[in-house]
Amino acid sequence: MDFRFSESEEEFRQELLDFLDRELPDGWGEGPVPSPDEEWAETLRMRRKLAERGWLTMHWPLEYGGQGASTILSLIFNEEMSYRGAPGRDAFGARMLGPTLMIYGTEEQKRRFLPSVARGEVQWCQGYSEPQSGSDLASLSTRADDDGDFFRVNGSKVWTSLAHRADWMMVLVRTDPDAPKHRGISFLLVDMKSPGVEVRPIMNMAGTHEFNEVFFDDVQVPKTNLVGEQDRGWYVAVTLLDFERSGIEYAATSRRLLDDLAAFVRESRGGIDGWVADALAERYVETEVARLMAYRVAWMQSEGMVPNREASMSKVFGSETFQRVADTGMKVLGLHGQLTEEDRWAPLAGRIQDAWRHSFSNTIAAGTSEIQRNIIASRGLGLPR
Amino acid sequence: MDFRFSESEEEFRQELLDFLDRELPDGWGEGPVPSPDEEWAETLRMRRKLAERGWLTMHWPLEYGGQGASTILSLIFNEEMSYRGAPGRDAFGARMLGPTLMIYGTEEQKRRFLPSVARGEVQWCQGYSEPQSGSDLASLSTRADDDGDFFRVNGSKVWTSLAHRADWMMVLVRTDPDAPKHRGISFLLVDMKSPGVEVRPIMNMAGTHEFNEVFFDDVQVPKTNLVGEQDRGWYVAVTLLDFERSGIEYAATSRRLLDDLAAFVRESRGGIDGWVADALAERYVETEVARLMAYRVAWMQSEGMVPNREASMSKVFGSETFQRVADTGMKVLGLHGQLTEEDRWAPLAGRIQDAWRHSFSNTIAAGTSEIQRNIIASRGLGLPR
Amino acid sequence: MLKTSAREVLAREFPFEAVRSMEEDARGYTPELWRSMSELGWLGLVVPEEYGGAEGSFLDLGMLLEEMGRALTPGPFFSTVALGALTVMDAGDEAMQSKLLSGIANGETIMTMAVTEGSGGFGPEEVRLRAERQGRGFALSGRKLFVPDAHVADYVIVAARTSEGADATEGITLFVVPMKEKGITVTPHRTMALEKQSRLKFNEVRLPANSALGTVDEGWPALQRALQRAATAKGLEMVGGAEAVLDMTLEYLKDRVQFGRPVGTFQALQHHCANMAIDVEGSRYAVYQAAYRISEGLPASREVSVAKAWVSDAYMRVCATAVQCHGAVGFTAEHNLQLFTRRARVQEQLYGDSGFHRRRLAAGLRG
Amino acid sequence: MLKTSAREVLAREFPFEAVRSMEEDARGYTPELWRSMSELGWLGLVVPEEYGGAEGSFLDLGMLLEEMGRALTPGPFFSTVALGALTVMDAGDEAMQSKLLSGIANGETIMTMAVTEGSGGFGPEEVRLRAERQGRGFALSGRKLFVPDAHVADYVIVAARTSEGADATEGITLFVVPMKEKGITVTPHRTMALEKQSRLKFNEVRLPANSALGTVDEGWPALQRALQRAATAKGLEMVGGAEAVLDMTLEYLKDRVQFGRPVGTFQALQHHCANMAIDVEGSRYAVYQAAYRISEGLPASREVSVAKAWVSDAYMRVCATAVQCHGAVGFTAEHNLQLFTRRARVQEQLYGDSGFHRRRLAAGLRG
Repeated sequence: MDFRFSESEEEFRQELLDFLDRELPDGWGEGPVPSPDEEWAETLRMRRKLAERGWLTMHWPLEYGGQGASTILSLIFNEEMSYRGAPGRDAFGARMLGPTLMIYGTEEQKRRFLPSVARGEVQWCQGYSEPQSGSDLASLSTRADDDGDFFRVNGSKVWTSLAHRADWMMVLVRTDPDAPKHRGISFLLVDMKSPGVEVRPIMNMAGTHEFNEVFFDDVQVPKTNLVGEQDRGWYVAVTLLDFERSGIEYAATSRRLLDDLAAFVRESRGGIDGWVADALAERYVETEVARLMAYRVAWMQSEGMVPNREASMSKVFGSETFQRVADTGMKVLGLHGQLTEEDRWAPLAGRIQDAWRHSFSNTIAAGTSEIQRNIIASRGLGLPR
Repeated sequence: MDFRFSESEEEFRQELLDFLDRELPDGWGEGPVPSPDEEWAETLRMRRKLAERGWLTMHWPLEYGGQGASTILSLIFNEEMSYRGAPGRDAFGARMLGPTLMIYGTEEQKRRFLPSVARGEVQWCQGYSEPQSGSDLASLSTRADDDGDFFRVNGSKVWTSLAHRADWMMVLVRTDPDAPKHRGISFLLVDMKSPGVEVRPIMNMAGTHEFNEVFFDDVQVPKTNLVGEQDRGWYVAVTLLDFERSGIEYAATSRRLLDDLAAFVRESRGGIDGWVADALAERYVETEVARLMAYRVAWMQSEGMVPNREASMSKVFGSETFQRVADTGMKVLGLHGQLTEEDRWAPLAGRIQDAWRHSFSNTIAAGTSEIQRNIIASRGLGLPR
Repeated sequence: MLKTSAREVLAREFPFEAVRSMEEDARGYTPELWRSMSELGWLGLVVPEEYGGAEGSFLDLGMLLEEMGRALTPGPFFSTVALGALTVMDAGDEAMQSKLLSGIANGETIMTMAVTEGSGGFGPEEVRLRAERQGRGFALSGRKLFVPDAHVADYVIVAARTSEGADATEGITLFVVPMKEKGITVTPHRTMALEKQSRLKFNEVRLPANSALGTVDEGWPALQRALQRAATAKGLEMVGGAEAVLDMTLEYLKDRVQFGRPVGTFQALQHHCANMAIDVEGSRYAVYQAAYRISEGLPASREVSVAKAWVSDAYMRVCATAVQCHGAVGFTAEHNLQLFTRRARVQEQLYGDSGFHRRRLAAGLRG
Repeated sequence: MLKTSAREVLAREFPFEAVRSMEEDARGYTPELWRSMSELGWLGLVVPEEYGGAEGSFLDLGMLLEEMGRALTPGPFFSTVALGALTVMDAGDEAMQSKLLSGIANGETIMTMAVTEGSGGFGPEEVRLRAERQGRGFALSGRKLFVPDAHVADYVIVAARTSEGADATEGITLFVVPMKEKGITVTPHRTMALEKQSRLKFNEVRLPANSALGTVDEGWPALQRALQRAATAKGLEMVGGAEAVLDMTLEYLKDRVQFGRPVGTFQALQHHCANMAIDVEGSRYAVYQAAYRISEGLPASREVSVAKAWVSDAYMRVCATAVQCHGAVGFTAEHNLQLFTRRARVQEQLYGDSGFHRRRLAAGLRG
């Protein structure tokens, strides 16, 4: 494994940093955490700028409107975007739907759906979890019944990020209720404007609207929107779970939070001493280790290896590191740490408490730490099931 | 729950402390950890003294040569003996065999075996674990075949503390190989001088001989040495596991180690500061919590309640606390911590590294932390199996 | 018995819906709630009989606080009783007691206490707000932060510096300040847990000589005792909260089915629960021990620091583990768990976090 | 490739039985072992070609050290090569190099380095042993502790204080001292891990002027680089050890049956192993990064501290978890696991433990 970036990689990083300095609103990431509406407006604006440079889908092959960028370039892109808290990336369209369609989509599907993603014009979301199917995803019960040229979809999805902003959704549905649970699932693309789709917000502990429930009441979906074979959708979904999960976002956001905290302590208390110094240094070591674990995953991919336990280890360690940094932040700030951005005396404009409140989801979303540790042990270390 | 001892309880504590001051060899517990032979000689000497005062079996009813002492007095006895590292107590005869015979023994067995225990004249040991049966104790395979007035025992036991010093052994054997695993086990008393009994030492990481393997080759055991009903020995053994497990030994030895460490740092470095102060204070809080958890168990017993999850919680927390204290000790002493008692510059005569090396067994012996947590969750908190 | 009946009453009269609506309420409680507490005898629980109270012990109050911690009961009960009444009873002369205690017991008087300033700490060095002698009285100038329920209080006990001594414990005086006094500005903080705390600014606030609670310049021992009671009382609330969180987690794990079996059968989650139970159990007895010693009038500084050092971190661990056991529902706004988690983070800091109390204990190890 | 062949050679020629017997041996290695290492080219691996070496990189040496950590290879390889040869190559002039390096490469010369004194630390303030100028040479008086393999060394590099500067980094000089010099007393320490370390006492030990390694009074930069290499090289051994411990644990859990199934099927033990794997993986890349930077001649102080801070604690966690996974056999003398566990505890401290390196990093955060 290399521990130095090539010259062209460093050049790209610098180009990206210059771009962010130029394009991000003044003081972005330094004031209060933006409201969801502000964040969304910036997301749309920045996404267009990223698309103009081809960066939104830089990791796609040239033929689909990408730049064929290496996983290392992609890692740098994600690292710097995450560190700056820069809006605009497209997790669902560019990083999930795109690669999936490239493998499983028909020519017609690729022509129809990929260009709008590359141009940053469409928001996708992902309908996997259901109220009764969380870690045990394959037990999902939203069903799609055959109705001639259409499927008729009934059921509901939950924890659907961005469903309230989305134009389209990738949905896992049950098309054969009698088959073993992994074998009767199909992968559909659903227009969120279809009659019968209803989105209800779920508020989280941080008081923001990030997740949704989505209800399907006799929603008609054309069969041309089926990706891959009918009843084989589980395998489409699993392929997709393995794309591009280096975990660098956890390392980069952890490091940013830590740098902000260290700067605040240094400026407001005249120095970093005693237990605070020890705690911050301990977190610093962890963020470095998290970064290296993410680099390792990307490096394996760039060498054509398939990360397996490495991706899960990076996810577990990175997400838990973010929690530890946020926890240390709350301890370091003491009673002032509880003040929200609405309070003018809030240190760092309340960003630490906001991060702490959001941090709980890190070890649950995208596979709980328990599920990840199961994967590391059984798939990764070969322990018997 | 009371948080103060009665006057008579405090008087007993003082009497015990005076006794220990008088009877323990000068500087006991302050120099190097005694060799096993030294320790054993002191054990025999102190055991006679304890027996003279009736303390060895103070928790036994008067009719069996005890003092009918409350569990609280017994707790105090164990706490102070542990804190001083005083030899002489009798875990196997006084605390395991005695109560078991009182419930399951015949009149003849009680008359035959209890008085010598109360007088401190006999050493018992316990043959439970086998090479293939550790946490899964009930899968044991040492068998006892019917042979007229005798059982004929074949097989082996492992991790048998004190087998090389013992006169007698409580052994779990399989008497019905065809029954379900918990239902074919019997509880036998075996004379260690019987032909066919062989004891082989197991050396541990600390370089001392504490455990043994014990082999049985056609050992004849009279049927009068069967405790309880044949094939019902599992239930005899289980009853026994629940006696007197407050966990106070873990709390008291942890506290002693911590006090020694704090005194050493104070004297050799002129004060306790910085990270060392924080670490020692953290350990201090834990030893206090461990002590309270053990008191809680004893208090429940003294009120006629049956501790269940409380005993397991005290065991887990106490044993892990001891490990944390020993670990902190090694960190605090730095490179000097590695010096053994044979090195004249060893801090605290090498006692910290000795404790650290022994500490690993705390979370394994007498039910691993994993087994204890299973018990807490299922038997204690009612989570489904 | 008080504990059981309190649990029933709280579940009935102050359900979680009320807790939620009070988070958004500027006042943070309803007059009906306060009246109920007065009628139940809770406000006078520890007040001497001569002032209309039940003369209960600190342990009696503790059992009630534990239940309130379990129910997250909103309102200025803690401030009025645990900070106000007990401090007046401990340090106030008869005149002061007769002025304040009856009103507390009958629900007319709301009190609080203001200690911490810039650093958010609770040591004697934290008291810098100046009280200058003016004639026979005093004038207070300075600010106090994070004062609970000050926005609705009638009186606030203010720790002020009346002289500079050789060390920070000397020269502290406690004053009982009517909140209607001129020169006091109350600015509510905006906090994560949405409990009500305020920033108080004192601008030459004039007080008569008899406003002092106890002897001028010698207020530290009384303040120290007040902070020990406060830390322990807060610890009791936290024990109740921690147990509630464990209970709701166990319920969830028994019901929730994944992979064809209750998720509570998975060993990883069982061990999470075992760890939570150990934290709850340890917290309970560490805090009970401190409460017992305070209740009996025994020296308690070591036991209080052990208790608050432990419960502060243990309760946070319990909440974090509970969220992990719940999965995604655990951090939704609609689930009650987040009400506890947000509060645990603030309670961790109140009257000293684990580091603060460990540093106190380390000073003892040094001795 | 070096890594694979080294693993095979070590497993064949230096099995664990040899490790065990060398623990009890006063010398700690056999001449045959040393000859083998010389013949394999390991002793000269990093030595320049002109002195009979292979001129390998620090990373090449690292791969070998990792395998030695995995095999617990006894003997003064680390001392001679990682402490001795590399420091002479870094700081010595041509005369010094030609005097020492050929002997190291061909197995005739054993070296070591003596830094730490009373506190067992590795900062510049630790260097207090005095070297007084005497004529054109020096006289050394003082003591050094925990000097690895000093009992068999031909030369020891001693960090001494030749003058007092404004700060502790000034006035340090490195000397190459022949161990046969009069006035040196070697007292072997008795240690838990049974690796060979000694206490050295210097009583007016006379050295000619050309004994200094580099410039007099300006030895700190070279010593600092030497300590960075030492911490990283030790970290590489630890990575090898940690992986060996994980591997033996996985094997055990796959084979051992309890409750009718391999214990490796229990989720609690699976998660223990996942945590061990995370610690091993994190350690590997943290240490590799430091080794890479040293190998490339890049500034590495931050990366070395990250690496040693992490691997020190991670390796101890791995060993402790491994013992727990093994149950009782894990702490028997006959099981190889305890060989690793005892060494891990000492390696944790060598060239700075996690706290030492965190304090270095914190100084950077302050900047």
